[in-house]
Amino acid sequence: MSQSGGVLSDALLVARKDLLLERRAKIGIGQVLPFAILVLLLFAFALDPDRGILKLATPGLFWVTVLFSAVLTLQRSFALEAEDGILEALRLSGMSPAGIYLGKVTALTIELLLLEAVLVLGVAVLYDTKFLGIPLLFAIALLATLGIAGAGAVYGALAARLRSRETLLPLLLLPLLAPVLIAATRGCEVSLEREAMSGWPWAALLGIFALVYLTLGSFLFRPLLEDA
Amino acid sequence: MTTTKIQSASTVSPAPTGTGSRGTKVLGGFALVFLIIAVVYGLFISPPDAQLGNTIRIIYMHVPTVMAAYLAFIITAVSSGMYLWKRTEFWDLLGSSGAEIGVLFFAVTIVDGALWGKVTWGVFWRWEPRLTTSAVLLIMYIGYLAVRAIPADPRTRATRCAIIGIVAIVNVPIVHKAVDWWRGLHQGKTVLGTIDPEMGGTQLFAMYSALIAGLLVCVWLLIHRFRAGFLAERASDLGLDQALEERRLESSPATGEDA
Amino acid sequence: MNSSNLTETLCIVGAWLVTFGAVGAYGASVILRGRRLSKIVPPEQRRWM
Amino acid sequence: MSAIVHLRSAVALIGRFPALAGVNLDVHAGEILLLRGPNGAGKTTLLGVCAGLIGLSTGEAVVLGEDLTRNRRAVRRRVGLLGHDSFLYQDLSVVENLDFWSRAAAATVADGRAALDRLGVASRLFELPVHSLSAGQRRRVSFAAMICRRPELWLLDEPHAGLDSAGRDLVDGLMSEAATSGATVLFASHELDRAEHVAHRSVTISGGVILDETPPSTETRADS
Repeated sequence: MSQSGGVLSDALLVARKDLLLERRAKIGIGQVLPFAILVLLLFAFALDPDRGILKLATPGLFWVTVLFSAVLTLQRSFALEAEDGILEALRLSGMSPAGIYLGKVTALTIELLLLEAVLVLGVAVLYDTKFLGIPLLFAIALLATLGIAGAGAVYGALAARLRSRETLLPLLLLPLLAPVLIAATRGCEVSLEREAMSGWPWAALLGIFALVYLTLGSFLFRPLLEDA
Repeated sequence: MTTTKIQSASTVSPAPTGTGSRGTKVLGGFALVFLIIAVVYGLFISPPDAQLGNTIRIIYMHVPTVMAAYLAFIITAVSSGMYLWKRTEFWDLLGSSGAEIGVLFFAVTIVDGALWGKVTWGVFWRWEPRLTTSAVLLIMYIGYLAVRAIPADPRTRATRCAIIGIVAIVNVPIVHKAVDWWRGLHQGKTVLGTIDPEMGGTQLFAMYSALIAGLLVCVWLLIHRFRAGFLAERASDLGLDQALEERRLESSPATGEDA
Repeated sequence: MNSSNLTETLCIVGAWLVTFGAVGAYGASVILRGRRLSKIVPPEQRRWM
Repeated sequence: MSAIVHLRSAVALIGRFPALAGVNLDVHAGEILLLRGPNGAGKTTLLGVCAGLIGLSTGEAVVLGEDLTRNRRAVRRRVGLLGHDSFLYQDLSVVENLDFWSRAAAATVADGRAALDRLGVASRLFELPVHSLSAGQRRRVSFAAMICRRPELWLLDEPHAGLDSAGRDLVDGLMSEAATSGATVLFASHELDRAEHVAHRSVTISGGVILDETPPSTETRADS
């Protein structure tokens, strides 16, 4: 019998499985996405669009919406792993914990990026936003999403088996992601040409966050899977 | 050699009736001395600051509490790492004690900061980077305590907490940097949270004695909290031997199970 | 002028009171908890690691 | 020859509850051992300990030559556990589950398909999501996901539960076949008539301890 295929192939396997699950169950498209669009609409009600506040606040509102949607996506993604003894089965499978972690992160990143793509269209239509600096916008979205998924997978897995996971996950995760929110929002303001300053330092900062969280998560997922 | 041995044995032999010990009493005594010095110099003897005026007297409380909080959080982080490596109750208890005391001091820091803001800016809260940083970090550690409070198998609970302890401390510099740059990279340095090098002699004396007092109190609290936590664990272990006995007894009448 | 002085004094005294009060109350609660638990736990297990 | 499962004074806590309160047990290579006992006796915990999922708080545990008190992970890839839970993703289809779990266990997709065949899962069910299967069909799929790993030690918790009589016969056949081909089987069951027929030996667990460990020389049933 061959030994385990290594971290990368385990990650690939888990990521493909997660995307397949999303294709079968369609929770992201059917529930999280409508929720995210609803939040955008509610922001528009709350902040009177006539006075231009909405326009000024668009990047922040966008990323807050992404964060809320990410919490829902994470909850769903790890609730699946906590049901039917799946966590035990994953431990028994002999897959490397870092591989499982990176696989979950990959799938989450792809799902969230797709959600963001739709949301960007929503923002463009609903808030009448003009997009400039597309490469920067794309880099920021990718790196911020990696950071959100990287930190989120750690806490999502940690909260999955707790009875109070619905309240605990946002409490743990959102303060952790405050810097990502700040950097992504400021970076987007730049790419929407609201600011004269170049936005690439913000993208670099987001890259550092993502790297830190992904490294931590790869190491912490073993004790997390074993004992938490 | 032998006399010290006997002495230490005699001090240990009666079981403690609380979390205090000779060590904590000495430590507490030192803390008290520095606290008194801090009160006398900080509130009465030292003059108002040239720039800050009398509000420097709030800084005398603000800086020691934030330092104590950081000390406690660093202890939590180190203990969390050590727990994941050694898996001993010691590191788990030390880590959770640190988080609780850190939250206490951090909450006090924020209140002091808001009071300073009321005098200086006329409002309790301004969206000032350091205040916001502190609030976010405080909530992060409140999350730690929330997880800690969930009843669970001791090993499970300890692992969860250790993971949060590590992730949280790594996030402390990240949050600091991000918030510093939040309002653009050219935000002036805030006075709050730094010791002005141009302080006068009695001001420095008040500041340093308050700082030492704060750190001593923090360590003193940590020892007591650790011991209280240790006692709580023993108290919940109490039933364990009995439970083992009862568990074994379950089998004796039920040898002839049929179904 | 007078009211701003009053605010300043109140805030300074408040800061010291909050600090000492919160830390003191917490310390007292920990010590009391320790004493209460000490009565439950058998003496041979009341060793500090 | 050394035992495949070797437990001495094994105590395992679930939370603070001693689910195992000092278990002594030896299971030998090629043996089919029936674990009997009332609900809550510790059968499931014992199987979890042998699978390397649940740690001991005190005592010795050596499974497949691995000391579980030192390293619980090494043994996992070599055992197959059939638990109360299905170990299947409810929203994925039967083949999608088998493909995933066989590859996760470093087996091939073909191993998974072969296992489905072996368990008599009809190919018309292959594309159905697991949640739409009946309990018995799901049990067969779980069983297939277990045997596609080619485990050296089978740990089965109520393998007959939820199956029709054809399914039960199939399970009995699989266990016997596994034992003759060198694997070892430890299973818990309430269906004593059927189970004692297939088992080489049985022990009773109650209150977290093994009551009547009979020497391995005596074949089949010891008492009752």
